[in-house]
Amino acid sequence: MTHLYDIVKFGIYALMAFSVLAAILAVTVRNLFHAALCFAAVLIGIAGVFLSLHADFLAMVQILIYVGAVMTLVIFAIMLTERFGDNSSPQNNSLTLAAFGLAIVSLIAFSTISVKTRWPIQENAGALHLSVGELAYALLNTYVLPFEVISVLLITTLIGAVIIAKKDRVS
Amino acid sequence: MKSHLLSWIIFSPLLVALALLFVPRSQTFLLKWIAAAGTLFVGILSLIALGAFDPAQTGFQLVERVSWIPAFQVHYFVGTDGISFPMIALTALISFLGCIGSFGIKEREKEYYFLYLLLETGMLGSFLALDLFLFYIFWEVVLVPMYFLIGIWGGPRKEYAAIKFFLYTLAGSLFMLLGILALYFNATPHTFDLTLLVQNSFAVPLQKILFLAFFLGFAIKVPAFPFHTWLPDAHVEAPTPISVILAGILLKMGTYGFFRFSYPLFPEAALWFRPAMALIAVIGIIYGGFVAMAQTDFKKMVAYSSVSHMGFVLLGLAAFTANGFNGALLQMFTHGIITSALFLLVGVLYDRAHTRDMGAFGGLSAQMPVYSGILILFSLASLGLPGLAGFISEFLVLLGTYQAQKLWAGLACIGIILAAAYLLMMVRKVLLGPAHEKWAKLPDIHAREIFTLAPLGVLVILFGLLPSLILNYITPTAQALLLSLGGKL
Amino acid sequence: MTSYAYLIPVFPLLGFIINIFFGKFLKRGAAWVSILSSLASCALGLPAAYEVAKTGQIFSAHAEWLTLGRSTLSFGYLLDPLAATLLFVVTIIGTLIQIYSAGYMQDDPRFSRFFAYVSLFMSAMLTLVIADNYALFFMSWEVMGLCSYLLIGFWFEKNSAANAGLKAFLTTRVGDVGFFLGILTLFTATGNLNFTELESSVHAAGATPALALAALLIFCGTIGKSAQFPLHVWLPDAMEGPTPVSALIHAATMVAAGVYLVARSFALFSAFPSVMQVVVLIGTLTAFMAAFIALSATDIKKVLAYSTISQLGYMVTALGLGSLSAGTFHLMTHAYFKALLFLGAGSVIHGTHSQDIREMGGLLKKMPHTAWTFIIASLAIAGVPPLSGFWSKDEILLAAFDSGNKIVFFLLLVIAFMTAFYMFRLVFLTFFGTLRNHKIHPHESPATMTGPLWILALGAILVGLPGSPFFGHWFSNFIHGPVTQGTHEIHGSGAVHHALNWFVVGCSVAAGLGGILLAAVFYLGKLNPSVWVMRTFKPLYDLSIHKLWFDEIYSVLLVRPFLKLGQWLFIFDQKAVDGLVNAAGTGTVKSSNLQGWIDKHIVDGLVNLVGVVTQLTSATVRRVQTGLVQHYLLITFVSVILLMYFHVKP
Amino acid sequence: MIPLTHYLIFANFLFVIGIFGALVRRNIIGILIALELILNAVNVNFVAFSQNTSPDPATGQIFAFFVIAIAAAEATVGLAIVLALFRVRKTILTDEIHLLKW
Repeated sequence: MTHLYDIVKFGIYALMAFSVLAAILAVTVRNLFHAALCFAAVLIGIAGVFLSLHADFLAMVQILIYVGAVMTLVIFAIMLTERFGDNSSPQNNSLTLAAFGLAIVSLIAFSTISVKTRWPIQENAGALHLSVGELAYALLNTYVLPFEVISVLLITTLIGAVIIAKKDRVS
Repeated sequence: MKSHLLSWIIFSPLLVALALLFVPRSQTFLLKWIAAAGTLFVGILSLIALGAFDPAQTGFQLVERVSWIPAFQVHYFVGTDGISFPMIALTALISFLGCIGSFGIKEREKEYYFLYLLLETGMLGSFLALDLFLFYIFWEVVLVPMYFLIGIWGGPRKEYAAIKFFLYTLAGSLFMLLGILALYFNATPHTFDLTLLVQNSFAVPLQKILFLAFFLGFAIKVPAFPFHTWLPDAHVEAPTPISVILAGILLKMGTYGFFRFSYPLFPEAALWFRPAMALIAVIGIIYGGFVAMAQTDFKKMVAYSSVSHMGFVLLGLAAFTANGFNGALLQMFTHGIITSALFLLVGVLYDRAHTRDMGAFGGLSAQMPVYSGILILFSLASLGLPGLAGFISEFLVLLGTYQAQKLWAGLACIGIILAAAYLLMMVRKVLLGPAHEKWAKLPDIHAREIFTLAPLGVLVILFGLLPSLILNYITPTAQALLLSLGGKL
Repeated sequence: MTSYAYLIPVFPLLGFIINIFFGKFLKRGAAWVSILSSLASCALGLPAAYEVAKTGQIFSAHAEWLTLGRSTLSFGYLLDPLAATLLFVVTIIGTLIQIYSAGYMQDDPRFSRFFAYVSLFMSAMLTLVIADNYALFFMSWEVMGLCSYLLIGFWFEKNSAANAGLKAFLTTRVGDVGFFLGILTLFTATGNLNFTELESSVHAAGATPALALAALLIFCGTIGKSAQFPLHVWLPDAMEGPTPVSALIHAATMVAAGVYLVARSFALFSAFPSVMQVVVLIGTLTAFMAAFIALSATDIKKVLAYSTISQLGYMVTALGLGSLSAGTFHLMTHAYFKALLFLGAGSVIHGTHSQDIREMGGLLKKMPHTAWTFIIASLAIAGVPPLSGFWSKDEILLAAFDSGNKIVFFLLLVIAFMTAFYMFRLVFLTFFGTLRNHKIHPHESPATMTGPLWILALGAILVGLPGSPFFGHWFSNFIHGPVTQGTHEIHGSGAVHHALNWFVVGCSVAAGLGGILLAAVFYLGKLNPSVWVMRTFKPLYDLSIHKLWFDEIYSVLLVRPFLKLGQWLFIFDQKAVDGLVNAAGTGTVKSSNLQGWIDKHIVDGLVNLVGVVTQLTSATVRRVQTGLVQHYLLITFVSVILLMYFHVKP
Repeated sequence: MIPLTHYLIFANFLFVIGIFGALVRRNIIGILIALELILNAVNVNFVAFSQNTSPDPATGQIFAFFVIAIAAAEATVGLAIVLALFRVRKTILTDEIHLLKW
């Protein structure tokens, strides 16, 4: 069992590394289309991480919504603005160096905080299994108000996006 | 629906107004008919309320009372009685007819009908609110749509008229707000609830000050003599249906305020200010009549005639007799009907000829026989011909006044003669005399316009012949009010 | 029959409704609708009147109409001898005149509207006649006034007609307001408006000043409606209306309603001798003045109009003298012969298309029916026995004689003389001699017009008889029977008298015949002294021809000042009242401008100093605003990191 | 299992990369992708904390759901804006869109 356990553990770490790598590619690659594909890879990786946290349903949602819907949108947008998709002008601006420094500094800072802080870990941490039914119950009872607000938000978004993106009749 | 009937009445125009927002502005047909259906719905609701209303009972009926802002004892408190009920019926009727009359409006219909319905909610709310805070809110809600309705769809000097109307009435209502706040802090316990406030008896000097504060708010709305100058401007510049609403309903909010708030809350002060009220009323009656006589503009003449006729309401108030109160309340109703009709008629003529100068017309009776018949009918009603509604109310007011103070009644009678003079001079100039060739092609009044006028005509004749139909609703409350003020029947 | 009396005014009302809404489709049938409706009223009204006359009873019933505090106003009908008399007059004359109108108005484009108005008038007049209280009386009184207004201005294309209607309505309105106040006074004083209880309530209240005031104010109504001095000016102008209207409304019925009002309120009036004196004064003055003006009038209808005013003054005088029967009797006889006179005049106008008697002459041969009936009526009004006018006039003179007031008696005699004179001046100028304007081609009117003339002529001859000694003064007994039972007669003159006073009869006949004779001398013979008279009494003649300058005086003293006052007040309204409002507005703006100046130059000076410093600073600092989102993001993020650092560090 | 800290560090990486991307990308779509990365990092944190420190594992997951929903909304509107912008300005490069500068 130990063996299997280690393999799984290793797999998870590999997934994390893969995700981080893909993320780095997603923000550095010149071709935007490739960047989008890398981002999709990151999302799938994160879905795997969710699985490792026993959040099966969330992982499914992650893949369905993010990879399925949001990514499609992004790729469509890239195609519609084709001219800038893969041109030869630099994809990065003059802030690169400053941003890189800032990134390193904050990474160190956050990681230090993460490590140094004493988290109030639960007894049964990492072994909490949550059925979809329980999740649904929580969503439609305790959190029903935010849930509804979110639905209103989505409707609004839908209408708003249509109105913003449609061709202006006057001009 | 029965249990929240009054709330339905107040807010259904608002709901329809919100629904209008989802109708594309190009669908003018839909916009018009939805608005008309909305106002008609209020009319139907008020008919239902008529069934639920018990005229013999004097207290508030169909009451709804819900705590609204508990920290300040503000309640959503509505109810009706014999004072407000006729006004609700009037508002529902005039709003519906005005809405039909608005079909001629050709620009920015969506905003127009939205504001129109909002206005109706404000007016209905003002007549039904029994919590002073709520009342004040509805009172102010009326101002805003009115401002835009005059300012956007009005005549050449619409901006001036709209701003004048708005600032003038707002200034008045600010005093009223101060009065309301003073009432709140002087009442024990602190409350805005009218029924509770009435149980307080305030010190007489305080009553006098508060009466004055409320008086400014209400008298400007009426409008009583020195505060009336916004009226001709607003009327002349406003589009026809808005003039109708203004004269038919808005003015009554002022006198209604006296009946509902000033008198019950400050009985001693009301008695003390009685001569002053009567003076203002009599001056208004005579002065309005004289100035109306000098007008060449048809609409302005009707506007000044309102000043004169509303003077009778104030006179009835000042009389402090059952007949006076009865007459004043009835006059509010009949004047609403008659003047609305007159404004609609002015609009009919203006739509065709594009002028309101009475001197420019003449002999229209020959080619517009139906129009002139209707115009003569309402002119006669306005000048108080017996058998028509205007007479009964003036008769009651003058009878009540005569019982209280003969001189006032005698002076007010001059107003009756003047009314006959300016109205018949108008008929003479517009309808009679040799026909002008210029107007030879004017078509007679058409079906939609007749439709807006016919119910008013029927009511004018009906209430003229059988006044008890409406007096049965008014009298018990008017008598109860008089008794509660310490008067005798 | 009597229990259906309330239906009497309903038929003409139905006629009105049918004609006003469907008149367009009925065309000539409109006349039938009106005539049939008033025939129906006749059929109900005459038997009812007969019932009253036969039994001497009073029939009345009422229903509650309006509750006023503790008292109640009710609507109902009251059939007593007075009402029966008026019913007899109004239904018959009204029907005849409508038949006549069908011929007279034949070619009018607004034929149906005319009959609609007439029907409405009939309805109102009949309501007034049988009304049992002041409220209903006043309502129908005003509706009558409305019909009068509409019918005077019936040919509204003529400016004069339109103006006459306005004048009529406004003038009577002045009187009506007095009447209205009178009703209020009476109601406040006695709490009762019913005619049947009037007497008892007046007795109960006693002769208080309030009641005297009520009587005077009610009399104002009479002054307006019956065209008494000083509100008589509208009636001559009212002749602008179609002639049948003049006959019906402005001669026979409506104007007599004022007299009827006094008769109805007789219990109230007779309680106050001083009020009665006012009534006599006004009546006599009016009668004399109008007769004086009629002497010189040249318009055939104007002569008749002034004659009407004069005769109404006669009736009012009679009532003022305390003789209810004489006044009412004259009202009845006058209605017949004056309607006849007007219809005759209408026939003349119809036949000649002219109204100026100076253009006419010799019509006797061309229009025999018209001429003979006209002459009969003129004899009646002149008081030639045994025609109806003689009996009624004689009773009035007798009442004056019995009252002991010699001046009034003398004046009434003079008026009788003048009446005979001007009427026969009219007759002689119109029907005798030769035609003076040869452009006129007179012809006799159709039978629908001459028929009613003869029926009315019969009436003018006969209706006087019930009041004559041959029938034992039946009429006066009838009137006095139930109404004033137990009342004290003021001067005793109204009391039943069974003997003729031959002195009075002699005076009366002499005055009448004298007037006719003088007119014959002036206008029949070749000798024409009228020019001489005109020259000799020029001031008097001028006074008469200018109608005593009443219209001019009213115009200068009342109408124009009122209109001017209106205009002044309007200017005042705009300049002063509204000016104040606008001044408040501009004042606010002005003061804000001043504050604005101070603000700009003083307060702002300091601020500007600060501003300059700020500007310099910001000029450098604003460089941060690059407009690039990512720069802002960077700064934000760095700030967050720093914040966290400082927050976490301790 | 894997300790909480590791998940946090993983999330930190994603977050910092996202920040970096948002700062350096010239293309607005690139920035949007970077922002999505940041949101995902937050999601990882939510789920990890909820699994390890909260008595109720549902809360964190539900918040993650909400974040996903909002992220979707944000992406939709953002991309719509990009399209509109592109139509009007013919560019989606941030350094060419700087009307709001001094």
